[in-house]
Amino acid sequence: MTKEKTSLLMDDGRRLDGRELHELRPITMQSSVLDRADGSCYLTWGNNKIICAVYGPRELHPKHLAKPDRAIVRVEYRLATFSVNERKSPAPRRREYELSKLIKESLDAVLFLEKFPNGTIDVYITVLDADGGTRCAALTAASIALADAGIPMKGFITGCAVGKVADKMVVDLSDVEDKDGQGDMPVAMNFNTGEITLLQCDGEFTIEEVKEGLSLAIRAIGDVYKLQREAVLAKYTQIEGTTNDVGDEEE
Amino acid sequence: MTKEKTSLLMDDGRRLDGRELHELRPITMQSSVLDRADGSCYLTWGNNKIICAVYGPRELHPKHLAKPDRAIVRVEYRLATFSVNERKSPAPRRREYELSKLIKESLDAVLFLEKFPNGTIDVYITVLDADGGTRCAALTAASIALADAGIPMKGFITGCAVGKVADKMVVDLSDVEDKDGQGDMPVAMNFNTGEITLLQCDGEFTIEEVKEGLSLAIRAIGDVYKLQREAVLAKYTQIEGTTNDVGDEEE
Amino acid sequence: MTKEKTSLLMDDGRRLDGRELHELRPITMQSSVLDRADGSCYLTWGNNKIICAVYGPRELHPKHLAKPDRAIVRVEYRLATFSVNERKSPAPRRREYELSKLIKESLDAVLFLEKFPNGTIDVYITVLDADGGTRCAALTAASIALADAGIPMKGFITGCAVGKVADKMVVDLSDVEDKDGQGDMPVAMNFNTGEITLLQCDGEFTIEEVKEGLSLAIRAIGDVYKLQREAVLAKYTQIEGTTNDVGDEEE
Amino acid sequence: MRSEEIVGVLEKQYITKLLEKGKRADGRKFLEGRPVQIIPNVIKKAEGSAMVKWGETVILAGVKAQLGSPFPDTPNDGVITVNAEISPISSPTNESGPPGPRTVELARVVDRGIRESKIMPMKDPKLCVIPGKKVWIIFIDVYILDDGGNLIDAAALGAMAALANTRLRKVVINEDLEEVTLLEETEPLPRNGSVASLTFAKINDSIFYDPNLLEDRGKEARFSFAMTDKGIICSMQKGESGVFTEEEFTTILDQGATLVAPLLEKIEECSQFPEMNEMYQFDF
Amino acid sequence: MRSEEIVGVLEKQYITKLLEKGKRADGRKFLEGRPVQIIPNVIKKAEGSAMVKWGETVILAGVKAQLGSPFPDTPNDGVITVNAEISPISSPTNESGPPGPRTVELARVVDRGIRESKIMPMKDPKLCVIPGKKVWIIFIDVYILDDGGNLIDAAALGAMAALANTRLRKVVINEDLEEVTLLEETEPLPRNGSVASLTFAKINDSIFYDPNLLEDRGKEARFSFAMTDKGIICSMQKGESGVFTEEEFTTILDQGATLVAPLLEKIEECSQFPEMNEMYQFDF
Amino acid sequence: MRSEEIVGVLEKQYITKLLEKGKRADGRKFLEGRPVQIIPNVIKKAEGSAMVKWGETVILAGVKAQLGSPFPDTPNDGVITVNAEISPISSPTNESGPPGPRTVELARVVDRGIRESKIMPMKDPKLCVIPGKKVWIIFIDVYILDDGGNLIDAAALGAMAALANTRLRKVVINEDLEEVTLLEETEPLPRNGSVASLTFAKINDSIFYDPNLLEDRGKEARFSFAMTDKGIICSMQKGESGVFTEEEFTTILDQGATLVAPLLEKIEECSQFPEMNEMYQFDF
Repeated sequence: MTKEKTSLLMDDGRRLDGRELHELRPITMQSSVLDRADGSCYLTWGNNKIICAVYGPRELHPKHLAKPDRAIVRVEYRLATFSVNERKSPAPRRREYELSKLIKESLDAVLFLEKFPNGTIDVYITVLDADGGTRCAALTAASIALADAGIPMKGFITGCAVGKVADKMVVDLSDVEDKDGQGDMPVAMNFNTGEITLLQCDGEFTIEEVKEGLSLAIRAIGDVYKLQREAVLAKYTQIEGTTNDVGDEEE
Repeated sequence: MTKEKTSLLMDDGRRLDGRELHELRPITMQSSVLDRADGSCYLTWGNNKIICAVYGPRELHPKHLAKPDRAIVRVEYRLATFSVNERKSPAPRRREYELSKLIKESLDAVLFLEKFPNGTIDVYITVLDADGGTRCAALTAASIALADAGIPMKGFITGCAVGKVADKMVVDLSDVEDKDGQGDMPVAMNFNTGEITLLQCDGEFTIEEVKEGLSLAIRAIGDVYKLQREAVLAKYTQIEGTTNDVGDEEE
Repeated sequence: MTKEKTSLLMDDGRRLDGRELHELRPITMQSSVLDRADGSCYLTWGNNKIICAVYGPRELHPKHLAKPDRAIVRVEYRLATFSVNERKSPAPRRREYELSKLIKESLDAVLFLEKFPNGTIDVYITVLDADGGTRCAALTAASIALADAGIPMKGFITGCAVGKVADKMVVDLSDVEDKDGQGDMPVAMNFNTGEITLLQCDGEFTIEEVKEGLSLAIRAIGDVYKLQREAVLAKYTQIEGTTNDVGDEEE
Repeated sequence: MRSEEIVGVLEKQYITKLLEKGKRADGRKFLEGRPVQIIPNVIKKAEGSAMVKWGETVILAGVKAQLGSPFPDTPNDGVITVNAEISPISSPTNESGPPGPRTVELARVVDRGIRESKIMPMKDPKLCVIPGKKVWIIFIDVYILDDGGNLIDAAALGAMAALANTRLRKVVINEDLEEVTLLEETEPLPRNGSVASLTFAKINDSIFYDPNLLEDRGKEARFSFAMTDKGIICSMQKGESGVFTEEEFTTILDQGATLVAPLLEKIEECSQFPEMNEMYQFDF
Repeated sequence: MRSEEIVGVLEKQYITKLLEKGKRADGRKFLEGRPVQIIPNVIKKAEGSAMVKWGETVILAGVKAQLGSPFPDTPNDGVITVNAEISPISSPTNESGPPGPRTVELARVVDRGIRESKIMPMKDPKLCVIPGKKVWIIFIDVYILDDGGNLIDAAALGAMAALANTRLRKVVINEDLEEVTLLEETEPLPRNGSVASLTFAKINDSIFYDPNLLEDRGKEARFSFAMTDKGIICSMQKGESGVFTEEEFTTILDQGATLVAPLLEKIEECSQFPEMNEMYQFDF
Repeated sequence: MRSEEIVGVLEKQYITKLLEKGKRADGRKFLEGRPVQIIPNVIKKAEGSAMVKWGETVILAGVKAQLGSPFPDTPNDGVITVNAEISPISSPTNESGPPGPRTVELARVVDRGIRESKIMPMKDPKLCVIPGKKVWIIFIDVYILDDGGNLIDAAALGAMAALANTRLRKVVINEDLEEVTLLEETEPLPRNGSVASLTFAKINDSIFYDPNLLEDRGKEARFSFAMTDKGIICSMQKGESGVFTEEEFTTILDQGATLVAPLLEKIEECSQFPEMNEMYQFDF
């Protein structure tokens, strides 16, 4: 235990990849990367690489699954077979089913589903390369893809994990920190409203550490949110430049 | 073989658990043990523990499976993963499919299915702890749960296995007697009418032994049937005591 | 490699089973071998034994799969568990899915599907004993079974594989030649029109060898086609003999 | 040849009427079986095989053997497993896909008949090659090719006949007692005796042997049992939603010895003709 | 007893109205849990077991253990795995079949609560018998028998209670250090401390502990966390489409220590009564 | 970006009309392929990888390697296996779930192209580490990310390019010749040459190379073949319900050498740039 705690921080107090305790990894986001999907996003977050496609709102088949008063959201979060250390079988595992459910529930919170009775909004996420924090990155990418598809939203869902390493709360765990550290705590929220849509943890935390982690996560999410806004605005700016027919209805 | 034959009977001619050759194990039956189910039964039979829930008659989905002239009966007999010596995988095995089919066919024989066109009666049985004779115990419990759900029946199905141990026909095999003995013969019937709805065997029997076994089984079933009637009447008596509004329409 | 090349040909230039390079194995075909199926064929080809049943045109369920302007063709090509060297699991493997798709596409080419809107023609093929060239044999049998079912066709699909053994192009590879040889090239076609409906290969061929193989295959297919016609005509002749009510509308 | 129809109400009434008069639609007596033909050893790639034509029913059984580990709770026993496939080839109403309850029951009834008869000496060194480590796994697969009624008896007969002509490769146990070498030479699968299945159906109050397809679909109840050449009953299975009385069962059982004899005889004939045979060349 | 109905709009309005007045439909206070009973050691064939009646919810947890190979990346650790089944027995709306997302989440939340609490000393020689070769695989299976709301806390309590009375067979390691012999004698599963789960639901702006069935179906959001006897939070799970604020989470977490104490006490009681008990004999 | 529509009758008529005039909808000549870009080594967790943008089609191929047992019938050979996923990400009409016939065919055609080309020296000690006991299992997984037509050629190119930059960890064989130790250091996967796939489509009587999405959906027949750098044809696959004549096939095959050259060149470039690359940063 002692060995673990110290080995993940260097003598200068920095993390193994050179980051400060509260420093995010580099993040890039690109929307409209796919021609066939209604909306899409390619996001890199450290060594994570995530692609997300959105279809809809569209008619739901089979029809008996449809809701007469609103659209449903279907989410598939998958790990590519080669995205992890040991090759994963192509069949989804329990972890992928659980995260698909949690991502779906988070997205539910910002979608105007009642505007699309009997419809479905389908969100397909594939983690192409995994390096810790994939569910938060996936949610961040999914929001951009939903915006890219022109689906009206109350706000974006933005995620960022915090965790505990060498008895310290740190921001945005890498794969190694997640595996060898003392705990992982993914958080996702609508940053503008302060509504938290996802909160999990595993590991060992005191109540005070959880509170500190939550506060750190919210601050980091604020930073990620800025990038997210830029990525979506970039597309509109580009379109404006080309078509000259859109105003600034986007906040 | 000789070793087996003798080792299952003690010097005084009794069986390893102290029973006489034709003696049943202790049986308890309790109906209405579940709040959500329309009818239910918890039954113990030696070390067997079985729970059964009944739903219906209710509408059948998908509708193309429904019969316009009668209800169908669907039965799921399952072994809990921890009910057997080696942990069973949660996915049902061939044995569970076969017994579900046979239990369904037995129950068909006493239900007024034509009273509920397009409907389904669903019987879910889980063996929580298994100790030989589970299919007979399951049928016995299912009849009580069906009565508990208020579903009209021509009679009860009551089961009891017999078998061959040390060249003798004995009643109600335990798990050990089933495994190390010479043969198992489960029987189930509507005791009042003498209609036999289930008869199987595996092992080695002469025709005379089968006939003797059948006769022994019917006698034992008579004893189990008495307990079954009491269990169902107990509920009615209880209701009478509380609500005072039911006559003695039950047999 | 050198060892392989020579060991599959004997000193007299013949193949291990005594055949000449361009010689087919013995083939027998028998239609109407099954009572329940609308059409059927039992075909032996060397040690291959194949049975095929055809049902239809019949209504397709579930209906949303039906095409309003034509029938669809469904093909299941399966290997019996005991038809191969190592016992095959009963669940179909990827090879069986691929060949089912290719056989279906070949049959599509000769069926008047637009005559049977909303319908389905179901072709079930089981390889009971496998000895190389099963897909070609299966297509040959399926055509006879379709004719046996009275389904109107533009022509027959007839198949025959060629391959490369000891640097020579040979006709109709056996299992051993397929496994230890240098390449396999299955071909199927409507011989009368020259339309090739199936062409695959694996192994190592020069372009000239492929061309030579194609030419050899077409010649061999011509021979198989004669047998196929006879097998179908045999049935009609038989019927004529018995019922005396059919003319010679069959070519 | 035309499309198969499910036995409808009218057809069942017709059969029932006949049975009340003591007659069967195909003219058989109540205890009369249909003609049965076995063609042994028809599959070259199988270690043993048999095609059975039982009335209008056609089945094909094949045996494959491979060396493997014994089950942990029976380390000194070879392994046998029976699998059935009611192929969509056999009838317009039989669908493809994973085995349904009917197929599972068929496989398990055939399996129990053979397993419980003890005719396969599982502890024989020919089956249990290195105790606890290497045993023969015997796969018996039965394909229903034409569903003409009474699948259980036909499948059981095919499985037994396939075993009767099965040959295993001889093995040499390596010095370390851990591995074995397979030789090309084969020897017959060891076997002590034989077993066959007898199935009765009940419609209204008529009970008869060997239901054909119409009778099979119209039946209210079914009773099958397997009997060995020693007259031992090693498996019974009552099926379907109808019922039998105690007397009906005992009456049926008393027919066993007479009816099983010709079937057991046919099986023994099979083991005498191990050369490769041709199927689908026979006619009644 | 009558058929279960899905909580409709009216029912949800009713609950919501009450909650706005600070009341719950069953009269409980917002931080009041329902009565909880544990009956330990009820399954003879299991190495450990417990039935939990938590309000109207009934669950049964059983532990089976078998020797097997460790995972390649943790060769010196025993293995633990939690599986859940929301049985169709438990409610008319719960269907049978492969586990759906709700069942998977339940199993994984219970699994993480136990695994991350580190109360199971996986490297203990009693669990890791021969490092790299033979370790105990501990299967915890939880069956939901009556779905009366708050399945997570009930399932987590049952799983923990079953572990508390689990006994493993003693083993002797053979001379070659490759194989082990199982003895008949048993000893308790090693364990360092205990853990329990606490679940809160949110409807409108009301947050309350231990939702009953109506509250469970009407809830907009759920928050569960697992706390050990050392006051450590080892697992959290926010669920459903509703949201919480940061303040709401911290307020909930501050209730943890008080609410978890009686649950942990009950678990310890279980480990003191290892003789076989009878289930379904209790009443509140 | 808007929802994809299935090519309708009108669209097919439009394409057909153009083809009759010798023109293609995107202005290409009949034997002209679309622009192709390969970005090698994009996945850090993979042993080798490549993203391919082929016209509007985007695929990602990754290679994972693990030590395992060889197949019993090829004890001295490493193992290679190709798997494909036509992800629902790639098109509104591609559904998730177990692989359908189209996906299975794609995977098997790519697999055969590589396997039969013999460019992977399976018996090389670098792949067959301890004959009969430990060999490298090479998994090639291809994900279709954007379905813009001609998936076979794009997938085959990605698979080959991923192999070209794959590096395996070096191994040390332990003294007992039974186990191996993996080192951190890596070395290139052994490889003898290269192979690429060429696909032609047929609409009416027009045959053309590299169908785009509209042409792919409107095509009546498809013919793909794989050709090595030695000019050897190692795999052919005719697909769909349309037909070809013998002459059409020979005409197509004669185009092989010319068309395959630029693809093989691109693959070799990939193996020269093993450092990690960034995908989705390119534009035509």
